[in-house]
Amino acid sequence: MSAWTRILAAILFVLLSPILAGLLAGLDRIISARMQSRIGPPLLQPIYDLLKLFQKERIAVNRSGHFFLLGYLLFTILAGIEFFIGGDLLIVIFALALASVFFVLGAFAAGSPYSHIGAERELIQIMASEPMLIMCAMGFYVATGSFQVTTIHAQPTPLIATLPGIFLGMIYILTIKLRKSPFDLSTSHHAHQEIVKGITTEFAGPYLAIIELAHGYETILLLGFLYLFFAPWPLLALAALIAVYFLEILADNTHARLYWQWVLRTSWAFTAIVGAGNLILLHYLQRGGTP
Amino acid sequence: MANRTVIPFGPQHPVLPEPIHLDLVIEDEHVVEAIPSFGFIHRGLEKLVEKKDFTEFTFIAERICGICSYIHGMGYCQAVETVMGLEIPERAKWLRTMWSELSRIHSHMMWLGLLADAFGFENLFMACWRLREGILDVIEETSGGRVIFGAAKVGGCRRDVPDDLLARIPAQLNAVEDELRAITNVFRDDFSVRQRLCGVGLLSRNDAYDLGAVGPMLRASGVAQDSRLDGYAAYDKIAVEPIVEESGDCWGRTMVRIREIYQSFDILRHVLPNVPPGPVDMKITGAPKGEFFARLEQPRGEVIYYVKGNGTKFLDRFRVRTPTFANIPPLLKMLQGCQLADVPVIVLTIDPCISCAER
Amino acid sequence: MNLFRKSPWIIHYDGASCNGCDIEVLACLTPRYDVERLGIINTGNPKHADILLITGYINEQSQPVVRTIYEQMPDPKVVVAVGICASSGGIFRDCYNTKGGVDSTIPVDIYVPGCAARPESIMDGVVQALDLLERKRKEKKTRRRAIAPTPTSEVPTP
Amino acid sequence: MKQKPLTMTRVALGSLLRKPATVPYPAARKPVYLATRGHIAIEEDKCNLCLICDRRCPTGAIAVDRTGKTWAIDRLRCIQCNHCVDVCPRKCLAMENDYTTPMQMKRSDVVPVPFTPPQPKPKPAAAPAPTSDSPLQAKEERPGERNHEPPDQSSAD
Repeated sequence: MSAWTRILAAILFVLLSPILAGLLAGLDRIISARMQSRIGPPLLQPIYDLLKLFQKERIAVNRSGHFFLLGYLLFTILAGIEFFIGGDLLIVIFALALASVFFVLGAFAAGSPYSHIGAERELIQIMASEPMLIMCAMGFYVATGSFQVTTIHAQPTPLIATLPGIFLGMIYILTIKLRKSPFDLSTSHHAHQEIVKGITTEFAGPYLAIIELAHGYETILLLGFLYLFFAPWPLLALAALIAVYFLEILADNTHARLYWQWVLRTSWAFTAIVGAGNLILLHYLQRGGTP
Repeated sequence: MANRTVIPFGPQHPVLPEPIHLDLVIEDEHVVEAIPSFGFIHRGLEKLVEKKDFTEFTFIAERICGICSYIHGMGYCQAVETVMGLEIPERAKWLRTMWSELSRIHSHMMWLGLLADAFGFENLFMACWRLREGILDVIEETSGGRVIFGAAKVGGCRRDVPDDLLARIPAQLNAVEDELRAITNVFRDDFSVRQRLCGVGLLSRNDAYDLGAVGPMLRASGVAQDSRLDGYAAYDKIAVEPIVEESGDCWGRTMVRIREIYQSFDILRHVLPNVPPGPVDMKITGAPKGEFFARLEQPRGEVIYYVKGNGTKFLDRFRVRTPTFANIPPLLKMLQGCQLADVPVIVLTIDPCISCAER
Repeated sequence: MNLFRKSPWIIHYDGASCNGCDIEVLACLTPRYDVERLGIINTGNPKHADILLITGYINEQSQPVVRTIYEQMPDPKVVVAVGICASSGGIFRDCYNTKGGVDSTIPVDIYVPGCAARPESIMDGVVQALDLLERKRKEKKTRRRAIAPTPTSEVPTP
Repeated sequence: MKQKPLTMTRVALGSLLRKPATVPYPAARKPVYLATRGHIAIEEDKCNLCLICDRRCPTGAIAVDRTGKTWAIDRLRCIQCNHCVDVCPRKCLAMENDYTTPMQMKRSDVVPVPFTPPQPKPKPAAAPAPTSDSPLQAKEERPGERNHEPPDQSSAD
């Protein structure tokens, strides 16, 4: 891929992600509603919500909290740009982790007990999901010999053939990242929660919109990660992404929220079994069957 | 995060629509202590007996609580009738039984939905409330209101239900019941639901008895107590078996309520074809003089009405002891040591009806 | 575009009501009525909400709570009193512990009659509230421009 | 009893394939039943201003003015209990099935009653002397009552 197409991809990511993520969330809400025997909102509802939030009054609990939120948005976008420009996968993952940390700091700055508990739970969710993300990068490295997204993208055969376990692990943590049941611990889009709105409790109006926006970028970026598994065959990739997203919605609608201990335990166990197992097996096979 | 944090829970809270305030002292997401404060909904309606005459007070009694509305109205009427020595017509007794069972089904189904909402299972919440609308349709068609029935009256019932309608209801109930099976199976079997309910909020048989728990709370801890066995209204002609579970946890209480829904369906199937013909109300002359305690079984447990008349149109005293009021001491006991995530689930398993408790 | 018409988020507070209207408010969210069609979400968090639905009248204890919730909501906001207790005190207005309807504490924009208010009524009330939201936003904007030529965006807090 | 995962899947997928249970309210509406209690209506031709409904209303929602010849109901006080319909001696009140629409201002629905009292015989309803809540008093307190000033709202900026 030429440098210009890569820059174009990054620009498109920055410009189109909010719309794409909005449409995706709208579709998500319609399908969820249908699973609950309801008609559900219009397709563009998340975009209306976002624009409305920007029109609301700004109520500031704490200025530093908003500074951190801007950091959350900025680093999520930077991670996305690094990814779509074909840069280093490790930098993408670290920028994403930094963004999440900014979000947590923003919630801690607010000083309300709900947002504190929400922030603590968000940290636990980061702990649960981060090993799998790093293992995903390692898997790509073992399979292709490079951390560069361009190299991984240019593979002739789809990586899903060599990295099925990593792919499964990524689906698992995608549920955490999308804040779906059973992992909607720190905050939840629809379902009600014992800690009110958790990590987003204290952010009103435009600041809530920033969170939604950053969440949209993050969603698209994570779907980009999944896309890499099917890179040579775009149509198959699209079908796989749709199937994965549908499964996420189904999981959201068929599970109760679970405890944070359970989330941490199972995601590490799952990561260790499918992720590390896949890596070890792949390593073993590449060495020609000799350990 | 080992230092103690105080989390305010309520009076405005998304998972508990009713205003109760709990200060939860938590340590590592474990609740050390729960300190309740009440009074957000206290109206003082018992005092209104001095301003409204005893027949009109029925409207207020029905509005003690909008969920168990009918049983409140009926219990008040029953207490006044006993004081006045009235024997109400047979048809009225059977209709009262029908409405109180309908309101039990609607209350329990609503509760199942709220419980699902408490543990973040939105689809289950929607499913329960969708089916509940079928019951509300029956209620509306027979009584005229969706939640406030307005059908209780001292001396009988305020409205008659035509026989062809009574004949039509069982089919509607069966349709709801068929769909409900799939939903209650989820509560019984589902992995994530069981994770959230089993072993949570344990209340031993002795604790339940000593702290004065009533209704499904008591029955889920293994005590077979059901005021319907006293045989008020037409319950003396119906065999009611108290539903008992031994586990004493949130799951046990859920199972008690689910089995009670099906039991109510069975009772209704027995009641509806057997409603005898005749008048539904009688003329009341005079005024109540004397006092009486009426005990009834609400969806939430045993409720007690105390009425004292002085021979005038205005009662001297009226008191209600509601099941939620009785269930709050066990609730505080259960909350100690639970996880923060369990608080809404445990609070909901007593089926709190704060407007009942605070009148 | 009138965005407030498209995406009103509600918060529900149960004043001292009999629960009849509360469960009808909740019934609005459920499949039979499904207000999410109109973009309505029950947020449960005053800071995210545009419309405050109050059922039941106000007593001494709940008055500060209602006031706090109202003040925590960012502008523009609309208050809908659901049911006759919230509108006028209803059947309990003679009780010793009532302070009257919701308008005794905070300004009410829409009154929804009914005991208990039917879900259709509540939806009508919310739909009426939507137009008010947009009007209030415009009023707010012009007022702000009249006070200060340079729009100040943030409320300073210590 | 065994725990099973994903027991809700069948219900969720089933609902996805079925038609939604929603009645899209402003476009379509659920049918009302014969018994549904909606709002009180009056056939003013039949009314003889006997005041019984005024006195028996549990919330004092009905105000009957004999001198001004009007029958008024405050919809924001009416609890649809049907009591006035039950007690009305001339059966001129009725419970209609549709509910009252929400309103932005408090108001009473006032209905003029074209009733001319027959001269020779005294009206039966006027016989019991009202004690504390005479119609006149009730009418006077209506406009100003409970009409609290909204508290001064200090806007956030």
